Amino acid sequence: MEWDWDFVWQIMPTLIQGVKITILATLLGSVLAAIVGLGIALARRSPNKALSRTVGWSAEFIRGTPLLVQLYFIFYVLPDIGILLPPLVAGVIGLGLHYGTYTAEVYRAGIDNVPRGQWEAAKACNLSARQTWTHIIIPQAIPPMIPALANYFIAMFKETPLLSAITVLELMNQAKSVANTYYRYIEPITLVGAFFLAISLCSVVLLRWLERRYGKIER
Amino acid sequence: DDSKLEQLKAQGFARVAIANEPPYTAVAADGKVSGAAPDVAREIFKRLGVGDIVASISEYGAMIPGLQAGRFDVVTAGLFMKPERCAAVAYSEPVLCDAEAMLVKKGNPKGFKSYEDVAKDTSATIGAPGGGTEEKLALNAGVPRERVIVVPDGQSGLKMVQDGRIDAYSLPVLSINDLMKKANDPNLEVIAPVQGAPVYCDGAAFKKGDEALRDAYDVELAKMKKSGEFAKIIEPYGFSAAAAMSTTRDKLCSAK
Amino acid sequence: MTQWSGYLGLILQGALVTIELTLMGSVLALIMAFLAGMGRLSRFFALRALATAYIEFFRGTSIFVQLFFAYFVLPLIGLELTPLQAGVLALGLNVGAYAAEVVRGAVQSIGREQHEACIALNLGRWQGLRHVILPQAFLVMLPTFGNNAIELLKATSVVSLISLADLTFQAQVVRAQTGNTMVPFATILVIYFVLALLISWGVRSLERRMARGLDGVRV
Amino acid sequence: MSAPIIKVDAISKSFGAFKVLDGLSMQVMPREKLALIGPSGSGKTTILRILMTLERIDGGHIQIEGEQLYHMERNGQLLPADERHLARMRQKIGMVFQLFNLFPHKSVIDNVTLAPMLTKGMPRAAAEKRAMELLDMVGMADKAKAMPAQLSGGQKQRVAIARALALQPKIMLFDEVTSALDPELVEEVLNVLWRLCAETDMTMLLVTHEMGFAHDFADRVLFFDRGKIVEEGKPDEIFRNPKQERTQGFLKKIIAAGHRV
Amino acid sequence: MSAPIIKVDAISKSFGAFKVLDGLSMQVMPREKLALIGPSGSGKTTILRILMTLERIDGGHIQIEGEQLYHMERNGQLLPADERHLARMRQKIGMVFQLFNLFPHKSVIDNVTLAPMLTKGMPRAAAEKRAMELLDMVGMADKAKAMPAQLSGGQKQRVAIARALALQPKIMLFDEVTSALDPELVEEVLNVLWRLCAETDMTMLLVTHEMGFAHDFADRVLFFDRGKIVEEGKPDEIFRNPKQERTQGFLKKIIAAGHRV
Ligand SMILES: Nc1ncnc2c1ncn2[C@@H]1O[C@H](COP(=O)(O)OP(=O)(O)OP(=O)(O)O)[C@@H](O)[C@H]1O
Ligand SMILES: Nc1ncnc2c1ncn2[C@@H]1O[C@H](COP(=O)(O)OP(=O)(O)OP(=O)(O)O)[C@@H](O)[C@H]1O
Ligand SMILES: [Mg+2]
Ligand SMILES: [Mg+2]
Repeated sequence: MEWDWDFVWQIMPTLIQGVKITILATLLGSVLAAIVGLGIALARRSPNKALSRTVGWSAEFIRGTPLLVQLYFIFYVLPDIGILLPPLVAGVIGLGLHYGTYTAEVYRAGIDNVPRGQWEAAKACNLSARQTWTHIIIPQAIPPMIPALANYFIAMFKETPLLSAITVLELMNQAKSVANTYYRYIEPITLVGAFFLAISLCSVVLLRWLERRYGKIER
Repeated sequence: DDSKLEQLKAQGFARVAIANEPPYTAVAADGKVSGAAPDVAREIFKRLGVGDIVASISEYGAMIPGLQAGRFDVVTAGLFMKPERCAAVAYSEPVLCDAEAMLVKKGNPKGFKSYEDVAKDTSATIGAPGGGTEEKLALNAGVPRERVIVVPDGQSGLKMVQDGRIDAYSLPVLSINDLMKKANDPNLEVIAPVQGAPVYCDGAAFKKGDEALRDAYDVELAKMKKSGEFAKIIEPYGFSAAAAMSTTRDKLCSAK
Repeated sequence: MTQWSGYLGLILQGALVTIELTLMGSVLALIMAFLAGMGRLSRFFALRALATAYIEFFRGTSIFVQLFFAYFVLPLIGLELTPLQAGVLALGLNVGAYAAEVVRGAVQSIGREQHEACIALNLGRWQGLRHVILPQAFLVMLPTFGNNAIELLKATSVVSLISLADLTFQAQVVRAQTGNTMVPFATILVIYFVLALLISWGVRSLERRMARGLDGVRV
Repeated sequence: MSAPIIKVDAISKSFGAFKVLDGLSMQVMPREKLALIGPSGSGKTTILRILMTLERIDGGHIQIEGEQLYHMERNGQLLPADERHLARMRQKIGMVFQLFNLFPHKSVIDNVTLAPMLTKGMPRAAAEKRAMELLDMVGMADKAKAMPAQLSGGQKQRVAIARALALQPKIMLFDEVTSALDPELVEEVLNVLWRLCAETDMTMLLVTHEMGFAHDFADRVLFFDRGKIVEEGKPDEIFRNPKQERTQGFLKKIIAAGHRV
Repeated sequence: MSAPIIKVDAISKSFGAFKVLDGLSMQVMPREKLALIGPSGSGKTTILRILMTLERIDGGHIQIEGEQLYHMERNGQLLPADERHLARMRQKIGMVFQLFNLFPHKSVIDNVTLAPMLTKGMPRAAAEKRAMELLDMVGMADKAKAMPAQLSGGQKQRVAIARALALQPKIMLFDEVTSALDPELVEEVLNVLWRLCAETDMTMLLVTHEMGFAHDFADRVLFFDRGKIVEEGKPDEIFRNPKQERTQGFLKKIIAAGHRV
């Protein structure tokens, strides 16, 4: 099969439609994952054993099972108990929950990486628990997390093709649909690959910059 | 040039792509593949001297590329003959014929009779398999792309109608009937056949260049049609042998 | 009445395919990880460039694109693979690219002082690597390798998209044949989770075995 | 004679199965300068951390200025102290750590003003004025705007001392405040301690391996070994004329290692 | 008079824009014990690391036993040394690091036998026999099977010395081998150095802040400042009667910080 540039230009507008949905799903998923992760991280630190265990195991479960199957579940099984979500919403929730279990680990590590000496110095300065969190721990914990969080959001971006399984017309789904219409696979799939590669290479640059800017805290 | 057939004979089996769509295909609890399409193929290959078929379930969209990429020797999956497809693959004579149907909520609340009706109702959505006949029929009838939802499989389509995510789900009549039978849901209704949609027939699809094999296949198929064995295989699944025998590949492939 | 026991057998067959894919994919990933990870640390520019290109390409393009490429496009250029081979190839190369960075990071995390001790003892480059650096680095890699293996396990679910009869695919088949969504998907979620637990348990016990003596218990 | 400002009564403390302090008692008078010496692992740091309420005790009692530290009286009963009680008691005590523990994301002056502003509600202007006085005293006024990462170890430690002083504690605890420093930098910090000793009337407890400094600085020396006070007395007695064999052995080794006494 | 075993000729070394060594020259005689002292950052560690070929030099020449270290002669031309030449030259030199740098995943005896077995192809039995002798010499024979993590700092450093000795170098470099140790543990290691000094005829270069030890141990003392040798001489001359102002200032500070000279 020969590469056909005319065909490329012909399908470009359709693929760009898909790109828009892909980016939208990633952005919304990232916001949700950031919030869900914080919730999980805080719940796991809770002195309430029942809460921290339940959340802990649920997070382990979500992290140990494929996103694809979770998406099927959210989209096709939840309606049985009366929860009917539009495809994009279901997809965003799936992405947010799944990646929330990863960002939770980032939050945990970020907080744990603040040296014990900082907690103790705060105590020796007689700061209250809240003051210690807001003035000492959080400001030191957040910056090193930023590159790690960004990393997961980029990974999420690359998993958006899974949403095609629940009828979201993102990039991969558009490409397959184009391919099915014209019986040509090379161009659409290669374009999708090139698009992902381009975004990833840009994000490598972005990540390096984030790492330089926030990765290390000088002591 | 019989080299392809000789090669299949030598390896003892043919690789067949099928769809995950009863009654064209059925997978029994023990994993054994049956259904109208594979049963016909199995019988014909046996007569050609190829002992068995190895069936692999595939998405509709992946069948023709898979055939072109040499992943399968033949596709027998209810892949209906249409001019564009005839250009992409080498079809046998017709095997399974079916009209199009739609699955809707009980009482057909939006009053669909044809794909054009779906196009006219600007709030209506219709589900269909990606790359399948129904998707193209809907698009050709003027339903805009964003209202044609690509649904991965029949169960998902059924579920989406039940849940009100789409207003109609379109598949061949027998496939819809099979879905209905399994769902056993009194709140659903089947519209069949869809007005204005032609009756389609599938054939075994071979790779371009394997016409010799296709011709040998056709010879055996014609013999079986004549002897009545053909009807014996497909009619239990609900398909009509007469429909298949009343038309030809050439007719279907040249239809507009 | 539905013959659940029969369909369960079908799902277990899928589990076998999933396990097979995970194992073979992990082996390929491990080999690629060491080749590319050490390649990135090489003195030779060509090796470094090659390794970097491999890593960035496979981390950059989505696993879906790689899978579709291996399955549909490679045969067009004359490289024909069975679905299983295509799946193992795509999964192994993809996860291997991530794990290569783990190898590089772990080797670099072994302090410069260990390299210097090797030089001071006149060990050759390869001797130092083989006897001093890699044994220590491997312990650092292990936990992340465990995570990579779980990622690979989860990623096997997408091979259902190229008609490989893995767990997810068999669940789809059972769903189509029985008309029931909940049962097959719930079953495979549990199976995936159990497999993930097995992997992390295995890696943890391996880690414990290897770390023996490295913790500072004075005798 | 006045009442002791610190009264430690038969306290014990274990980490897991390991008993670090076992029925330790001691008293410290107001304005006293106390040096705690002893081999590694003998519990010196632990007793300071307990006084700073960084660890809990397993048994015994501690009183600061006649008030219970880890307990509070309610209706004549002694209950374990709650966080509010501890916070109030902590106002009397300040601590300087071996590794400084400055807040790396705050400038030198912000390190010093943070606690007075947050815990005492001091207005920024007043807090900064006071902070500059303290930084001046430790010789760090010109680095007020610097970030901790830009300072040498000795400079960091001097800022840490200023930070602890900003809360005007009555008791100051110093845990090996020079042992993480390069030999040349030790002097800077010891000089600040000398000034503090001369200019304020704080009670000071100092853990150190600098025997010469301990000798000149302290009113009284406690020699710790395995969680017990083995010997105590005036510096001259302990250093020139130790009575216990354990003390003698320890001092001999330290001297052999090249430290001046 | 015999020829010098080490001859350093006008070498220079920069890190980025920062010139650490600038035209440094020095000579060391066989069997000489040399102490390198000087303030932090003056380049003492750097010169040892250069001799161990852990850093490259930017200019100048070094000869070990009359042979070029960083260069090799080919057809009368001096070319930069390749890895093979460096490996051969390294056989003459051993180094002990401030932080021991033991291999944490190998037992004590494996740490000592690894290099002889790999670089000299010594059979295991012979290597172990020799290792046990060395471990015995440093008083660590009973810990041969222990892992490094189970040892105290002083014990680790003694193993590190045995490990370096196992290759039988002619020149041994010691970089602040006691400064990471607790004061009580310093003595163990210094004792081993004393024995080495008395029992072998190795040439030894020693960077240290233990002035008392340097005084007693060294045949000659070099005082470094900013990458230059500011003053050199017999220990008595340098410590009792330094001529240079910089040396005087340095020694005064060290003494004030509590170190015995
Ligand atoms: N958090 C802890 N968990 C377990 N053991 C501890 C902990 N903190 C201290 N220890 C142990 O308690 C003992 C006393 O420790 P402490 O730090 O008080 O000694 P020290 O006298 O300050 O010694 P050094 O001079 O080395 O600082 C040591 O054996 C130490 O290992
Ligand atoms: N790898 C490096 N990169 C940049 N600068 C370096 C490097 N190694 C050493 N330096 C600088 O070179 C100078 C000399 O360092 P060197 O370690 O030789 O000093 P030193 O005399 O051993 O000091 P110390 O007593 O603190 O160990 C220092 O200013 C140091 O910061
Ligand atoms: Mg301590
Ligand atoms: Mg040094």
